Amino acid sequence: MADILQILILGLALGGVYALMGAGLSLVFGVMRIVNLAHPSLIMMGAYVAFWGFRLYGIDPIVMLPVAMVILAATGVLLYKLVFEREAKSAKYSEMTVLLTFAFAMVFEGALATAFTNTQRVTTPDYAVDAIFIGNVFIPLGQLYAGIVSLVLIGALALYLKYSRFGYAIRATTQNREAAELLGVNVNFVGLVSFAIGLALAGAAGALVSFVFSFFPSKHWEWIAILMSLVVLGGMGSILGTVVAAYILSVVAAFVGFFFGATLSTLTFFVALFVVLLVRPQGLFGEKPELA
Amino acid sequence: MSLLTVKNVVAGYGDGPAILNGASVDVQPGKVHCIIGPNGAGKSTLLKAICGMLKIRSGEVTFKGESLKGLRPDQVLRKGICFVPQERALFPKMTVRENLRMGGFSMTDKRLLEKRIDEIEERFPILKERRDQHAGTMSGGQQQTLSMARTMILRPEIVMLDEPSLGLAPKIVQEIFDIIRVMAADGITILIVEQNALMGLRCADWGVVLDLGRTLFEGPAEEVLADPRIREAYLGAKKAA
Amino acid sequence: EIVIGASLPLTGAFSISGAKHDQGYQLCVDLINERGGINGEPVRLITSDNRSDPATAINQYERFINVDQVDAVFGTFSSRLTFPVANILARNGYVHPAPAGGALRIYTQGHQNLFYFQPNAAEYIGSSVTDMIQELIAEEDRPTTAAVVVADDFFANAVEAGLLGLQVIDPADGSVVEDMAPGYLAEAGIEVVYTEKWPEEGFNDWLNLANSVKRSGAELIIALTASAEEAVQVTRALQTVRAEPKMVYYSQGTQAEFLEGTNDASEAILVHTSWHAAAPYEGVLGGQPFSNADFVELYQERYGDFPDEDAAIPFAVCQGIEQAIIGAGSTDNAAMGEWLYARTNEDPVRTILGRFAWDERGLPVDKPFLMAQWNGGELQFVFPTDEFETSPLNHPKDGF
Amino acid sequence: MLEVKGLSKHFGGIRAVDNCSFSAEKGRITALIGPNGAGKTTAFNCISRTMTPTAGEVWLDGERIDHLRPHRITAKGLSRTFQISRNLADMTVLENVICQSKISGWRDLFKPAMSPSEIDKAMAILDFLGITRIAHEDGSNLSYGQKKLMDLAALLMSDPKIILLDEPAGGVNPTLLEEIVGHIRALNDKGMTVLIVEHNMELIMRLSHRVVVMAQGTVIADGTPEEVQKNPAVLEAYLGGALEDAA
Amino acid sequence: MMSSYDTVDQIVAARKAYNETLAQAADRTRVTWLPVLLLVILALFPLMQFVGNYNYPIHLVLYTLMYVTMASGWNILGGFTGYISLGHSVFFAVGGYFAGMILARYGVSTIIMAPVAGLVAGLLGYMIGLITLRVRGPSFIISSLALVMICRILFEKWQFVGGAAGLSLPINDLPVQWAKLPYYYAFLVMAAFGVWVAYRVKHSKFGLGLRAISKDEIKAESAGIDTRFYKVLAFAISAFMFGMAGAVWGEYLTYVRPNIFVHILYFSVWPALMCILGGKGTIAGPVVGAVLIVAFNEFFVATLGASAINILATGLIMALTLMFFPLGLIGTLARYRKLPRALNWD
Ligand SMILES: Nc1ncnc2c1ncn2[C@@H]1O[C@H](COP(=O)(O)OP(=O)(O)OP(=O)(O)O)[C@@H](O)[C@H]1O
Ligand SMILES: Nc1ncnc2c1ncn2[C@@H]1O[C@H](COP(=O)(O)OP(=O)(O)OP(=O)(O)O)[C@@H](O)[C@H]1O
Ligand SMILES: CC(C)C[C@H](N)C(=O)O
Ligand SMILES: [Mg+2]
Ligand SMILES: [Mg+2]
Repeated sequence: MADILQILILGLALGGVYALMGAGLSLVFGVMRIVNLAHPSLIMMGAYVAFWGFRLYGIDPIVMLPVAMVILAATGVLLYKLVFEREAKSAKYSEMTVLLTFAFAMVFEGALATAFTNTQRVTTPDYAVDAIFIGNVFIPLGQLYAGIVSLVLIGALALYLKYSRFGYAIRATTQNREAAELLGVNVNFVGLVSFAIGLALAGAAGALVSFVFSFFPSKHWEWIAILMSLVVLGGMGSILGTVVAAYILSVVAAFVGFFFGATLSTLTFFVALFVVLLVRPQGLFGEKPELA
Repeated sequence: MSLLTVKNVVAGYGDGPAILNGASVDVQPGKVHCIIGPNGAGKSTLLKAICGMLKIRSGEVTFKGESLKGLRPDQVLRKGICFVPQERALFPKMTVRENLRMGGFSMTDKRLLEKRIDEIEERFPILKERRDQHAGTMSGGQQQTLSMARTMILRPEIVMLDEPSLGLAPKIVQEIFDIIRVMAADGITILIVEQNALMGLRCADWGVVLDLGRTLFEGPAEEVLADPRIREAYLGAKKAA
Repeated sequence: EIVIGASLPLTGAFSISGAKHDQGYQLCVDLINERGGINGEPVRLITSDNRSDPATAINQYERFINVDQVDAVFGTFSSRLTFPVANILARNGYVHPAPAGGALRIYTQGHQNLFYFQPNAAEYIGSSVTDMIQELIAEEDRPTTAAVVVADDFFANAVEAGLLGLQVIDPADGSVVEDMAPGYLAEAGIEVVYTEKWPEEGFNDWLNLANSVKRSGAELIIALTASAEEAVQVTRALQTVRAEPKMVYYSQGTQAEFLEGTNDASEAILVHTSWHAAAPYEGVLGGQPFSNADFVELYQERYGDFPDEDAAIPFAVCQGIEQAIIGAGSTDNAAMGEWLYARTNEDPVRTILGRFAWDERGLPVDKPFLMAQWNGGELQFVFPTDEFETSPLNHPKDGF
Repeated sequence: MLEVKGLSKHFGGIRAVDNCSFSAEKGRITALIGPNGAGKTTAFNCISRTMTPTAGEVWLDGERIDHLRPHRITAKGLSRTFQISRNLADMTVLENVICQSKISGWRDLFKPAMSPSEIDKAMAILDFLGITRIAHEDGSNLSYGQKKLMDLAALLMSDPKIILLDEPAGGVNPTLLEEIVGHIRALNDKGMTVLIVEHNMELIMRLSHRVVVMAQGTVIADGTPEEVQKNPAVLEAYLGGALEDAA
Repeated sequence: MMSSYDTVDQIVAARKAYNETLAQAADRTRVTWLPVLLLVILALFPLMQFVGNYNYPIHLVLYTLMYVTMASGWNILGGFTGYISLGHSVFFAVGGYFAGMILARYGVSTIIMAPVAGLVAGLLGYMIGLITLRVRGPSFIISSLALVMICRILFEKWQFVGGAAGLSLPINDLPVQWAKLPYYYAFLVMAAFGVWVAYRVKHSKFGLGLRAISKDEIKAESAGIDTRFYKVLAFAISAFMFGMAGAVWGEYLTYVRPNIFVHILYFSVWPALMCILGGKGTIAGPVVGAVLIVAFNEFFVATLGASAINILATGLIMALTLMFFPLGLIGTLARYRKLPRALNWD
């Protein structure tokens, strides 16, 4: 019983991190129909911000989190202005952006690796290797903090989208870009801001990841497929779906790992994706497609 | 004095060929204007060019003496020109009330917005009845009512409607044109594009025939309606026997 | 001018070791040039980065051979990359000095040009661990149970095969390359209570793994990783779950980066190594004696850091090739290969890793691995005790 | 002859089509009318199986077809157009049309598509509809009405026995509409069964032999145009005061 | 009333003239001499071995030809049908493993087994397609990424084929100078076959159906096209090409291993990128793309080494091309009617 509880806790702990990693991706897809394959490499960038803050000045990664968010948001603004703003007008937009962001994933990877080498890094605040023990069940502190921060950020984002004026604009743009434009929403600005928010979330996720996982620039490939699975599973563009999928799958993966071995546990995400494609192609929270 | 002047506008999609080749329209305040023309003449294109969705390559669009060229749709809207496109421009997963609220997105005064919404709901009871229903699940006619009602929230000076009667049942078509008259009576200037040309022109004060990307005829609606050339070329009347 | 090519994993999963291999090769080549080159000819080293990717490594050796027309090559790092590279070097008849490619299967393919510059094949490493336990630890203090966790990597799997007594099979024809049964742990009377293998890429759930290791209650934790990076991950996870083993042995983790990533948690962790700064080996360079101590000194002078085995092994490779060229009198690779094969324990290749002579497979004869232990932030040499001076073994380990 | 029995299609709580039965007789023009949201398009979708019906049966010439995939139904001789014209961008009108030609068996699949015989047939149809001029124009660069005609041409390419037209007149210029009406009638004269959805009452009254009226997913009236016109339920639900106008 | 026309006939005439300016038939002259000439030149190229060491150029041409095979295959699914797969390395690996194991166990050359390996890959593609082709757009792309992950892990787990350590294959016993030639000619034949298949498919009814599917699946289905079968068949054909290429590549490399063969960048993304760079849906596009990408890569390797900067540069080139040549080189040039006739192979 303690075992089961323990695995559940470990699964949930990882789930929190994946949830935040996936949330930004989902937001950007939802609003802009960009499948941002560069998202994991941007998370990596956030992780490096936190890493160097810690390494050079001893700043705690959680304290560095806002800095990472700002830097990444700025990157987002730049990227949007230079690339996606003009891309948005192209006819093959959706599939074009997949390939384009793939290219940028390579650019960021190359840039990070050139700047920081491909040496594996991890920030080492004390809590990252600490845990709270309750009887013989433990809660890893690093992941607990990461999970809490992630929930706070996702919650704030959800509230913002639901109630703020700008949130309205974002939701409206998601549902009908042209109509929003005609009602006085500067859709380009909405795109810009949501892209920046999405990337800020990547920055935040990066700061948290920096002490939960070890990382090096080319590691983002390992994250891409996992995060993408979450987004499809949750239903493309549904942030809630992504978060729920992140938690469910992390827990399932933890159990699979425990009962069937580590190798199969990494398979969980992808096999789940295929099962979902078979039984519910639109994902947990997605819209049913027109043709059955 | 005309409220909105479109003069020799040339415009097209992307870097494709010019679709409009010198279209001109004079919009008089408080009147209903109806643009007719064959399919592919560029009627929708003209409205899109006015509201800033398309780049105007040459020619002039002036609103109260100010040029609208180069403005974004949201900026044109703020000037007081509202456009309801051919495909109903609703937010399908927002409720009716949220849709109305989006209509006033560019308003800063929240209380005024709520007041206007209440007024609109008074005038169109169906919207009050369905206020919490998702717009996407309403019937075509209801959706059209909603999108037109929504434009009235801003009290714009000009409303441009692209084929408001398209695909609507005869009973609803009647209602839609009634609403247009109501809006006009409220002092809103109206510019509609209609294929249901008979009804459109009957409802209008001023008629415009757009073809080949240009304005071919322009005049009081009754005159346009009565012109035998127009009747045959555009209104489907058999060759005068 | 003698041109030598080396493709190394400067980036990617093996970047730490790869970068140090680069330093080792470079330092050696520079020292040779300072000493007047080989047979009076200056040496030029071309290195390229294969991103830890085997296909890229193959392609880069193709380029060395056909485009750069190098006179000789140095091997690359890790079994994973060495295995495919061995084929192409064999086809082109180049002497293949391997700095890191311990898996037995590399040496059982019948290549005639292969020379391993580490003590022994990976399958046999486990014996150093159990020998040490039996020689240094009193009967009642010895660990009786073990948990073995392994990266799914060519090298790590090989070490695992030795420890657990598995069959090494060539999947090509299904033949048994070597049957390691019953395995060093079984021979030493240590019961394996938990095993787990994680995939080479995409594995993140270290805590779950560490938790299972802890739950198994094993007294000896063996973590076989292919890189120092993974060793850091395992250690941090074990620390988080507060595992309480008596003894911990890793297949990787001699590097300063390991210490940096783990800090106090490194205490009393055992790692096998091919090289140690304290080993009083005498080698040759540029025709003159060149001792291990010289290497440590010159390395520090050049790079500022203290060297580790990942810099020392390639240095030895370079020494070996130098001696082969001198011995053969030219860069005729066939002659160099013959000369190297002719080495015996009495007339060996002399390097900072000690003496090398090879059997017909290309594996060194009579060279046991060294065991080292992290104590107080320092990697101490603890076993074997018969050859050189050692530090005392810190046992039992006081948990994490 | 097409027969729909007890057809239902529900979207969550919305009963778009609810236990609806009607039929289209061979060689005649049957009109399906009704207020917006009555479920006409949904019924079409269920018949041509681009949507899976919740319940009910569809029979074509004594054969049940509601379990078949759409292309099989097309192969059985039932073709349809879409209310919102679906055209294939980046393909010429000719390709759009030929794309719809029948394919029989494996070997046919790898035969050249634009064979002279196919092109001749397609051009003949385009000629019949008077749009040969745009044969090489990109399918997406057409005006609304031309798209409707192209749809009709593509429809004919598959030699259908019965065609389902969803608002062929919507958004079409009145002059062009006259042409379309002429074409539909000509087809019917050649023995083709037609089921048509339209809001243009004047056209319906002129064209159809029989009118089925739907409201809220069910059939509320069924009869000749004259009968239906007088039906008070239809007047109430659908026509309002519009009839005098059309007359 | 203002007006420029007096009678209806004038209006009708004017409209007719206006419409005629819009419609113009596309330029449909294709070129066959260039591909044939290329084929001849490439067939004779290895004779250069008599005058010097051209091993590396031969390697490069061989490498390019392999990519032509794959990119042409990818084109059938990604270019004609509009399903962007970033997971075709799976079929490359399946072909490689299948033929590799047969070579290792029974000594049958992969060159002979290549078509069989292709069929195995194609069959697997057919079955996978039945699942993944149920979704389209971004979901499909992501499912293809997941496919790569699953396949890699399964191969790593499968000890019979060597697990993570992989499978080493025997070296042929030709002299170094000629050792590459069997593979060179094998890839030459496969590349020519790939281009020919793409051409045939494009002009068949099947190809027209695929193009319809890529534009609007519902429309295609109700036009009487068995979309599910067409899509899956396209998937299988493209998988076939990858399987064949993988088979021979395994023997050429003498090493088959999950991480080499299921490599997402080299064998999934590159073929896709080549196709898109050259021009999706065109016949010459994949060929042009393959030549360009291999050349770029070689240039970077030669100037920058295979370092991180190389990745950066590749990414940048890819991004710039996508931004400025969204239809690929062939597609964009054709769009602006600047395509040299020699490159119109359609
Ligand atoms: N998005 C677009 N891209 C390129 N060309 C377009 C686009 N939309 C319309 N066109 C072209 O512009 C021309 C005019 O189209 P427009 O929609 O303005 O016609 P319209 O007068 O509104 O016709 P209808 O009555 O059928 O709606 C047509 O020839 C059409 O092919
Ligand atoms: N995909 C869908 N999801 C949910 N509801 C739907 C969907 N499609 C149609 N509906 C609903 O089903 C009902 C019937 O719609 P349908 O399009 O069949 O009407 P119609 O008779 O064709 O109307 P119109 O004359 O306006 O075209 C409407 O209430 C509509 O909102
Ligand atoms: C550093 C080493 C011990 C590596 C090992 N020789 C290998 O084959 O991968
Ligand atoms: Mg229009
Ligand atoms: Mg309908």
